[in-house]
Amino acid sequence: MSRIHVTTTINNDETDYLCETDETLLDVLRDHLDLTGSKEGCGSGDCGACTVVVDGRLVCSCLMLAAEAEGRTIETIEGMAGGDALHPLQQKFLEHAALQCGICTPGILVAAKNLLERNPNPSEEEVRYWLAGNLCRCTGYDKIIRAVMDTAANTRGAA
Amino acid sequence: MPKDEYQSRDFKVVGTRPIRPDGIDKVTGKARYGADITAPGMLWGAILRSPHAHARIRGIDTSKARAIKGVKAVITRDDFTYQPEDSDMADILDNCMAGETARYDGHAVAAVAATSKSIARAALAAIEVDYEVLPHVTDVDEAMKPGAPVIESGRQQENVPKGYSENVTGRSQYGHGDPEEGFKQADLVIKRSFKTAATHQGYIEPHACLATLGSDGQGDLWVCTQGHYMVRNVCAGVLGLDAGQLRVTASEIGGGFGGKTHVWMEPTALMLARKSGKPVKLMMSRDEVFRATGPTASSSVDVKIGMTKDGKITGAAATYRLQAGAYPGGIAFLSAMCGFAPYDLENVRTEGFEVMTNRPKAAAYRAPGAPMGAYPVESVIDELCQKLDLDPLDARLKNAAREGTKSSYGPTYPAIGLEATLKAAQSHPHWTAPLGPNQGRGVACGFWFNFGGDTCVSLMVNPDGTVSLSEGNPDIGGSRASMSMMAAEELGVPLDQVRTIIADTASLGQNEVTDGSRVTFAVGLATIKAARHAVEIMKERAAMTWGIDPEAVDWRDGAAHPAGPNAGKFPPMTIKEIAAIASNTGGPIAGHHEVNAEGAGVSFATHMVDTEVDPETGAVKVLRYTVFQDAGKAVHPDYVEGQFQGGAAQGIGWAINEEYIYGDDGRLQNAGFLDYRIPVASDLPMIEPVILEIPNPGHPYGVRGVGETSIVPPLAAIANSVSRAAGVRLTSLPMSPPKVLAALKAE
Amino acid sequence: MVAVRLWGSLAELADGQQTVEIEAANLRQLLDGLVRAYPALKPQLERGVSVSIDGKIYNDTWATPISEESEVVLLNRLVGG
Amino acid sequence: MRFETPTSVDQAVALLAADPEARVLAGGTDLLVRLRAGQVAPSVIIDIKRISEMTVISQEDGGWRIGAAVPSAEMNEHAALKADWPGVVEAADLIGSTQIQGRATLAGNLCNASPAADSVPAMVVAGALARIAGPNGTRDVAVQDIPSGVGKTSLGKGELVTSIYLPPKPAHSGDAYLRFIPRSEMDIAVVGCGVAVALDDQGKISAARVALGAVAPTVILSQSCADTLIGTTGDDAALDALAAAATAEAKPIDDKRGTIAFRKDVAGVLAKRAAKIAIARAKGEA
Repeated sequence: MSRIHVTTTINNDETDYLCETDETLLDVLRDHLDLTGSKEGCGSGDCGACTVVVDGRLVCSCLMLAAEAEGRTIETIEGMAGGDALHPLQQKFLEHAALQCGICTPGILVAAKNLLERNPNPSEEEVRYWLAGNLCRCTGYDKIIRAVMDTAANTRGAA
Repeated sequence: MPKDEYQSRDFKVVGTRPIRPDGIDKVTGKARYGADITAPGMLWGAILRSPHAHARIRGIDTSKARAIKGVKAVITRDDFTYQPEDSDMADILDNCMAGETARYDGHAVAAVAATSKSIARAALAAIEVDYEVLPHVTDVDEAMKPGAPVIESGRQQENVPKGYSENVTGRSQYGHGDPEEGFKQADLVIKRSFKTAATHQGYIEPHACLATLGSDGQGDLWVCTQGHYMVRNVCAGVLGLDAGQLRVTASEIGGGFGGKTHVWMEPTALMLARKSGKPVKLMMSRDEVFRATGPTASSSVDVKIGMTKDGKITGAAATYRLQAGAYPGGIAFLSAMCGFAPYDLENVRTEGFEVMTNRPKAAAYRAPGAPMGAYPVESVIDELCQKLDLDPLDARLKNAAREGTKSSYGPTYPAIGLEATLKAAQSHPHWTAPLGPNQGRGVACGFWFNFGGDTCVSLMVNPDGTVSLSEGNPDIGGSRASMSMMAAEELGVPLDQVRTIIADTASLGQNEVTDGSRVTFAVGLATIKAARHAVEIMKERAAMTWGIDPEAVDWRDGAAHPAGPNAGKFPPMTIKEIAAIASNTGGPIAGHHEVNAEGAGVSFATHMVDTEVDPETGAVKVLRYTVFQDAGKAVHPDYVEGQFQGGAAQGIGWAINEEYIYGDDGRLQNAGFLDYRIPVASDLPMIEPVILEIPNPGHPYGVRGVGETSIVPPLAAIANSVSRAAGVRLTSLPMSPPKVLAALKAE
Repeated sequence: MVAVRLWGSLAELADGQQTVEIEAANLRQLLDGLVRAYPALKPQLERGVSVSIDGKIYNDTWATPISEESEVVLLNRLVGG
Repeated sequence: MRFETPTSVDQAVALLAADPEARVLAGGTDLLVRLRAGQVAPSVIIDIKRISEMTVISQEDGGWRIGAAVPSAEMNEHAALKADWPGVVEAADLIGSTQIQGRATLAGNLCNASPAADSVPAMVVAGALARIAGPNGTRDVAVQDIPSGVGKTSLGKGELVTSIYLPPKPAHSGDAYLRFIPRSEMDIAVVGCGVAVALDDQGKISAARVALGAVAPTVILSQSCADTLIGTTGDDAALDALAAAATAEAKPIDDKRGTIAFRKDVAGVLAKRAAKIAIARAKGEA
């Protein structure tokens, strides 16, 4: 079986890979590119642990074929911090203890960052609905929502 | 007073809210979970599972699978040539790989290892299994009846009376006094039957491991588990290996809640690795997690409670029937012990039946047995309060267990915190906040034991005076932070001078799994004692340097001090200074402690919740939620709050939407997060945690376990809230919209 | 002698006695004494029990001291999540 | 399994016509789940997202043409489209999570032919047309005629939906779609209901369309429901009649997501609630 050659940009780096047709973007990120920060919680788009950004939009990477990524721009959790400087959301998640086991955390951070880029002043309800596709079983979401709201307030205050 | 008894003190580190040490790795995606590592030459494993609820396996033809290029091993039960003598081990083996019969939809029947995931999938599809489908039973009440399909004969314990199916494997009874006499003294007696559905722990990380195993019996296993020592011991016991030859390393763990206190597939990974001679990575899909790893039991319960007009419970009785899945075991005895545990009762009897069915082997789930123990009891108490026009908090306070109460399961309580949670609930603004139309407020109490168990901790003082702490319990919700805090507290050093790691099974002695809310209590206790051990050594080193008696040295603020004027005048020696000359004073400095930490303190909680019921659709919305729980001492309050909130959220799911749904064919119909509906962010309100601290007399800092109690009250608290909002008593969980609407229309 | 309280289905196997008296100064002596006096309890004791001694629960530690005044209650072996 | 990325409709049609086992990939939110579950094993996957005309929303004859590869999120961000057909946009916005919204398409939702597809009742009451390209050229078909059964469509060999056309919004009209799910998000509709109405100069309902989802193998466009509204002001009596008609029209099954009795009841409740919103919108009140 001949594999498909894909050229793409991941976290600002030009990247290319070979993939089978039936491999998902998540398979390639995790198994071929060692970007294991995106997690597989369900494989059916129901948990959000594999959330990445493709051309500016949130996507479950388990529901996108790797072959579809040709020419696209992809952002994963690994690209969120700038060197040793955490993104404000990452910092707030630590300060608010917004994670327990941490398996859902990468997907939630990627999704929350995308929200704040679109809506710097979300209501609690908007945050909750935006993140409804990111399951967390440990926290009851309370501290996660607070961390996102606090990041938004801080960012507005700094602007 | 022995040093491990509680002593009141002013804390410097304990009780603060520092950032967790594993935090940066977890917010940047670097943390390595079960599925996140690879090995050179690694193969991909996959498991074939029975599509039938109950079937005899007449034969398995693997020849076509073996012929596929890239397939390096195909195994069935025949490859497991070692037959464990211990019946628990034999059951685990049979559950990992079916023997004569497949006992439930999802039961493993064969496995492969191949050079890619897609080849492994193709190989599974090429395996031909000849099944003879057998009659099945998935409902607990049906399974108990004589004549029900029997899952396995000969497993009934001596304590089961005649007249039940052999599926009933065990029975236990608790209580004291005479409930029938008690009912006679009551002004009102209510008897009701309840049902709860099986619910899954729902951890977001599916099971995953990476195994190697040589023909010499030496192996390594990387696995997400709540207890890597347990995994080692079970894998060795199931495969006939020497435990010492198998090293197990715990990955970061993506949730467990009890579901990762068991072995579901690791022996299969090891067997594939041995047969193929290569490392094998084996991961479950979400579908496999639901079908083949234990949900908790479903239950069927009868409760009868009598109460006087002024709210005194005079008699109480309950019968719990819990289905344990396809193997003996079960947790009905825990329901029977926990149901009435919050109350001081003269007449109480409970009975629990353990029942086998054609469902996956039931697993522990956060305070196993206690939620379905409390739900029927707390529901009937609420109904009694409604009918007798009593305040439900007052009535509970009137009957509340306190120090000196003989508990419903036998022992007399030491200092406990139930009253404190009830009083905190009464004085909280939530209790008196106004309610709108179609809204109701429910309260309920809950109890859990908390455990200790085998624990080892090693604490090394490094040459620069920093501290490395090794413990053996996977960190599921911030325990490395708590251990570092307790070590820093005890040593008197800044928190950033301590780093805690989870050691593998070859690096530290046996540790009980991360369960029973034991870690902060037991590992914390061992950490404190290991630190005290290191302090003793450092005092000796300082004494040697000063030329005085070690008894004349005090330890405070991270330094040795002469104990008093008679000890001599020496400037304090800090941990750094002592560490720097350790080679000159006798060698490296390390403290350690190994203990079976028994005597954990029980804990109680009271939950309060407001819901609104849509009278036209039966939909339930949770509006406000407050948790009042005794933590003994909150070492890291953020993570104590997190346990309160997380337990409440899981309880909300259990109460409203989560359930295992089986078809008439005995197959699981909702093996995915789409139709197994755990709460999403937009389903929940903020969950307010109120931490109470009634010190556990058996821990130096007063710590009690906090992880499990929080899932005990929600089922009843929400049922009570919904029943009050809807004006009709709901007696079956989950209270999904069709059930609520049907109840409303029946009214 | 130590008074040991049994749970219901165990009592049935101990000639119907809710409470039995055993000569014991620690947990091991208690468990051994129970089996000697009431052989029918053996299967359950082998499957495992927890023992509450003065309100604290013990699973294993043989040397745990027990006095004649101690409140001793046998419980099913506890498990957690 | 091959992967093809045609850049024109003709290429896509040729690929599709050449291979009976070919599958069209738009957002992939259904196809990838089926692939993984082993329910489908196509010989070739045809990704239509590189066909530029399929990726745009454009105005056409006073209405809107929505390319088959346009994700729901883009519709939701399109203020003019949303102003004309808020019910359709809201229905599309209900499909799955934010992540799914970034991929899922109207055409995909339609061609997946699930009885519970959220956008379909909304499109049906809007009078939407599906444009179909095939070996014999192009044709326009009413949306309700595309699903022919559970998981089945009326599309012929080599045919695919290239766009959805929403007609010009009539004067004084409004549409709405509501669904019932057990959670607040992330569920498949247990019942769905779309309502579109137009008012005459006196404020009476002059035209109405009511469609029910998830209560039959395919969407139900109910004339009897519409008749309860036409000629009324949408008063309580009319709405109660609508609810009763919707309950009567629903022909659901018992399954893991709901019972027959529940679905029939809730069909009535949703019809009433959706009609209220549609009428308010027609009056310019919402």
